[in-house]
Amino acid sequence: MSIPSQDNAINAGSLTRILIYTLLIFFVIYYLLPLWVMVSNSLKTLDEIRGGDMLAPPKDITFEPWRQAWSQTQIGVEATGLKPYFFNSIIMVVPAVFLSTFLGALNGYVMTKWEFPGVNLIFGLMLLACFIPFQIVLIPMARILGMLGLAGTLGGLIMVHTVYGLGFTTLFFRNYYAAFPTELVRAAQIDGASFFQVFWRILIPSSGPIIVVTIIWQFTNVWNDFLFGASFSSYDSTPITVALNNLVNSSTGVKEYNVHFAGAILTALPTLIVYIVSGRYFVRGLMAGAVKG
Amino acid sequence: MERKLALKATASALVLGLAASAATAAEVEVLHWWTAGGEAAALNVLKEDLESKGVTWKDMPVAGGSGVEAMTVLRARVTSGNPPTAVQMLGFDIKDWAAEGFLGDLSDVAAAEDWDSVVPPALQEFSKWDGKWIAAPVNVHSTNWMWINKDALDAAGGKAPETWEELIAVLDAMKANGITPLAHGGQAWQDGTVFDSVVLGLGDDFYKSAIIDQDPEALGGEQMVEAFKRMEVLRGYFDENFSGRDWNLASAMVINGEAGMQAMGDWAKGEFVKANQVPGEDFVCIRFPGTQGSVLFNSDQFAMFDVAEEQVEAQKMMASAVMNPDFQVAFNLVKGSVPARTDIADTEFDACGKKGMADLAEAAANGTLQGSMAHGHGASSNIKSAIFDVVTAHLNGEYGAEEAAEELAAAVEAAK
Amino acid sequence: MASLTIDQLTKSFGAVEVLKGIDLDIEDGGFLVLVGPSGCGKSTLLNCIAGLEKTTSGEIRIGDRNVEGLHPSKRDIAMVFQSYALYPNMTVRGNISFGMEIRGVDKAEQEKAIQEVADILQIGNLLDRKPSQLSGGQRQRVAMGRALVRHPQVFLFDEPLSNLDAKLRVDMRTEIKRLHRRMGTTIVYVTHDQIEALTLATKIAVLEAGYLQQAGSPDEIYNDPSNMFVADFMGSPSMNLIDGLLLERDGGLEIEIEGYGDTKISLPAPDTAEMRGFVGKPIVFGIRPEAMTDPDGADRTSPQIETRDCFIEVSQPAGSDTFALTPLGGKECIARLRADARIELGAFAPISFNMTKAVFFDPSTTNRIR
Amino acid sequence: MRDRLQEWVPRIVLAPSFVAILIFVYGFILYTGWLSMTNSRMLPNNDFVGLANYTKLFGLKHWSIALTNLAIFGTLYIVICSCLGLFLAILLDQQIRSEGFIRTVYLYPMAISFIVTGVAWKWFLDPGIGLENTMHQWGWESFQFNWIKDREMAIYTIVIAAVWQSSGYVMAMFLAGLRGVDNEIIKAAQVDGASGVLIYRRIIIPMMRPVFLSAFVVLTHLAIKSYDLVVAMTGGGPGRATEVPATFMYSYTFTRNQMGVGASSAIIMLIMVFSIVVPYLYSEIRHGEKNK
Repeated sequence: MSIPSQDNAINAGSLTRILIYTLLIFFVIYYLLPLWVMVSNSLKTLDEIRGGDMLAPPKDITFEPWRQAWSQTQIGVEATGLKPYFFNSIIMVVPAVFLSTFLGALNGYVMTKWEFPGVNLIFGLMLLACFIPFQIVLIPMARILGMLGLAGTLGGLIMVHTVYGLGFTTLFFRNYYAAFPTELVRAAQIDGASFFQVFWRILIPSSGPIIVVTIIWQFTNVWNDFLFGASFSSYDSTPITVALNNLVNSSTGVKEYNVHFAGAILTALPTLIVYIVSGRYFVRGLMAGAVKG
Repeated sequence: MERKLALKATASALVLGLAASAATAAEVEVLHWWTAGGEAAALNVLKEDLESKGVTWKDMPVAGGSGVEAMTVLRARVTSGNPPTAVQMLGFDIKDWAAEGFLGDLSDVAAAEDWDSVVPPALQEFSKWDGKWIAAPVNVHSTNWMWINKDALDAAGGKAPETWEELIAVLDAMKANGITPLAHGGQAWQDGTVFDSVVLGLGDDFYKSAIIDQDPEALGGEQMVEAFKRMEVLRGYFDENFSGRDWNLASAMVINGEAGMQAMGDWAKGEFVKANQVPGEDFVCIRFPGTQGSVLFNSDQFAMFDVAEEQVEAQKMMASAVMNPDFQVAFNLVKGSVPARTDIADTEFDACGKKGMADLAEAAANGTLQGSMAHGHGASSNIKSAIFDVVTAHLNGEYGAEEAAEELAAAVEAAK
Repeated sequence: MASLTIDQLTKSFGAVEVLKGIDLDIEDGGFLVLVGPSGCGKSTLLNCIAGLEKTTSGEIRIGDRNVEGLHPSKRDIAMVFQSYALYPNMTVRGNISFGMEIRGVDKAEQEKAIQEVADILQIGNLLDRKPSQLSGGQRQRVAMGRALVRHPQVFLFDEPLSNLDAKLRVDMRTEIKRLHRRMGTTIVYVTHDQIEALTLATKIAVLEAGYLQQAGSPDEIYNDPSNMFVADFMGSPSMNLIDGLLLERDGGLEIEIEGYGDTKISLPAPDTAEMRGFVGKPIVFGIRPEAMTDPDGADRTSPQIETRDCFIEVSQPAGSDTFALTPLGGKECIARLRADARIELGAFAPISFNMTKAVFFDPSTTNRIR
Repeated sequence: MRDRLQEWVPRIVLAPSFVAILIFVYGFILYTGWLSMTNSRMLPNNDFVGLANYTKLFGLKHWSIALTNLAIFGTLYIVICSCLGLFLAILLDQQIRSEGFIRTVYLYPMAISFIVTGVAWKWFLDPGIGLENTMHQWGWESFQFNWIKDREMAIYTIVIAAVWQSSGYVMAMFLAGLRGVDNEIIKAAQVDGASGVLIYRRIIIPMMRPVFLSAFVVLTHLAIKSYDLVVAMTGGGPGRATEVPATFMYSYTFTRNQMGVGASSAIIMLIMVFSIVVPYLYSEIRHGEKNK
């Protein structure tokens, strides 16, 4: 957890450095290309897209597709744009991310600081859960949600995302807390702190980096999920990915690519912002535990 | 069986519970995949009609793969005991759900409005189960159409082809003129759409025995080999980049003259109209050569699920509204399809629309109206998928014609 | 303040038994040091006392209260950890007051208590810093402050000085001793450093492999070890344990030891009934380096000084003393000479053995022969 | 009394997560296992047919194509992502100016769903409108890049896009690993006269072992869930050249009304995944035990 130092760099001649920069820039282009395609085409008119070069920048920049995608385009019977679905997603993602992160932290805490026989087996089982393909849980999950009376509700959707996020959040926190000095927990116990006081007062305040990693991971996964969103949401809780799919994948009808791309970027915006804003802490967080397997 | 009963029990218990909490408002929840653009706007007509009658419309659009995603969602909804009121469905899916016992009964509305006499029997095949009406048909799409760029056609002789041989002649001429003769998108359902037409071109009876009845001898026989050979011939007129292309991009190729023609259902018209093209002047619509007088159809219907007592009234109002001639006209004008009712005047429709309605009425009368396999009206979805597998594999060069016919017979047998 | 009694304590981790029936007590106000090599179970024992580990069987009493099953915070103890275990997210003040906060002590009283320990430990100027801004010694003081502020019946220290450099360690040792004087609280202190044990303790318990080897005052432990392990472990340089043969000669007992080359030396041995049982058998003769001196440096108050010529191989001047290595019983033995004793390397020199300090062990059991 | 309760608190805290996982993961796996031995078609039923679905499954050409594709895709994806991730991390670790910017650029694809980028990739790879077309317009007439239309090569385009999506994440993991390497070790090696390349090859990369393992877990997880990617880019085509087990399972379960076969394919897939992952997890957990 020490401050990252960058002294690993190998001293090299200027020729090598030019080569390094060339390679880095090449990959910058590789990673940015699809984004460029989306952004530039979202600013073109439909005619220009039909007629022209996909990689070329727009000739006359128009923001109309963005306006359309956000608030005007037809999604289902209503011409509301993506706006209402955007907020649906927010309402779903925030509690799901919070809950799964919180539970992951508690699990990690128990698994490293309050071990009891069988705890490693439980951890193994939870970790394996990361690898289950979501398609197979669809039907049984639907039944359980029905039995719980959560079918088609926001609560149901939040529960599903929380459950299937637990494997990774637990993994992250367990690895992080494994490196957290146990003596601190003991000291707090002697000070009279209870199980939860130790957790809140001692562990959580020191968990910043790993919380960032977990939130990024969970936020990305939950926000981008389509399968659960489509299957378990209802008319008033449809997440934005489902709406975007409705916009982009409608089988018949004219395809307004510029609106599609604008909608796609709008959909991706929150996750992009999360990455850009917390990118710095992300590597630090990974350093602090998540990469330790 | 027991399980299903239990499922239905939970389902109705839940619906009852939900209904109790919102007993005052009549509402319908509609699952469909008309999710964007004009067709979604057209559906809004229905919504507004119902809302004017005090029925709330809860919209559940799920796009993707002509209803594939929507059917997945439907399974989840039904399994969770929370089925939507009405679901957009195609042909055999309706039968499958009816067979599982999840659909409701519209017979009294149907009787009151005499649906039996205005809906063609070929459609009724899918709208009724066990003598009861279970679904309200919205439209009839016809899939054996050919869309031709007028300029390209003129350059290739000017006469619209009516037989296979004439078609080949025109395609050759277009090729000689330096354009892609046939625009096609290599997706399974598009391959299937062309295959449907080719099979139909070899005779209505052959289509019936091979596709509808799935007679192994027809599936693996001489004529099927011929059908696959024709597919190979057509394949020779595609451009190199056909695979994976969306159908509307293929239409665009015809619209801007890159390609000569496209074999596609009547929904393609929307693309032409949207590009300010006029039927007869800028483009020509004909039946797939060799299938004149026959119509392959698919029909979007709203299948009505077995919902709680309180919802039934609203459900019936919706069914009635769907069958309302005004809605049928308004919706189908946008969609490019023709009304499911045959008693509607064609005055508001354009040339292609009028032709479509006339063809439909004629085919219905002559018994040459058959369900399109590629669009779920020729065979149940497992058989459809099996046929797609072979057709697509063959079109992409995995099999020769003889081999493909054998495979087809075997695959259909395996999927049954 | 209270005494501490440990009765037949055992502790197992799964199938591994790490404490095997420990009986130990320390009187009220005493300073008990648990010492032993790493892995001997001393830290586990401390954790059991603290209640951080569950005991497998046996009893721990603080005062006359059986603390079995009690939560650490209810045992009326305080603990200072090897790594100090300062809460990194709290200031020094927060670290000290955390326990009081949990117990719901009111603000004014907390502040008073903080000031009090800050004065005692001279950390008043550090109260608003975070642990990461402190030096090792300062962290050590804060950790002690956090313990002091509780006014517990028993202080527990888990190798508190091992992370400090040599000079600081000596200073803090003095400081702890001073604190103990001043507070008079019972202390249990774990260390692997025998000098710490000898300087601080009123009672030392030497552990090895889960067994209590010996418990007693520093003087007893040092001068009267009950087995070869204790003799060897305590003291630096450690006691010379020399193989010899016990013989009866002229009615008295004598131990015969091989010296340099073919030479042998003999030293008188106490004539007790137990010793007589070993006549003619190998025996281990234990003598501390400071009891092997140059004749001028020998303890004149001792009634029994025996001087023998020993071969000096190496000498190591160490300021106040000079250590000389001489082969005895097949091993290099250390003699502690005066700094200005003149010795010649590679030659025989007279060495005086203070036989009142000599101890004898049975090599087969390693136990003391008295 | 309260102290006894305190002892149970950890178990009670862990219980909800454990129970949830037990039901929603392992319960569902068992349920799927049962389904795979029934004649379930559109909806689940209890019509027991033994192993018939498995026999059928392995008779399907589709399935063998899907398995072959997963093997190709999974191997290339995991290997390329790991190598590229490590390579980029090493480059970025050379005190690069504007490292923050470059890192974000490398990392952002992970943030975006394939429903979003699939279209862009599809366009980009399409010879008619994408890279090939652009190159032709720029005057490089002989340029050819039509893999996505080629039955032999299409699966590799999936790899390209998949690598694009996740290699940045792997890069971040390796970067974190590199930053964690003790400088003194590197200094010691430099004093020993080792060259830069040699230091990386012999000292630093071997120290990245735990990162390789973490990357392996994340990448395996992503490779199995490669459903969106394939659907968005090729829909399994051309023909069925890019069918993978995830798309196979989905189509048999939900669109072909052969839920029994779909379930059996899911079980086979799980067996394959678990047989790769379990030994690794086991060794990791055991390893962790020893280090305590």
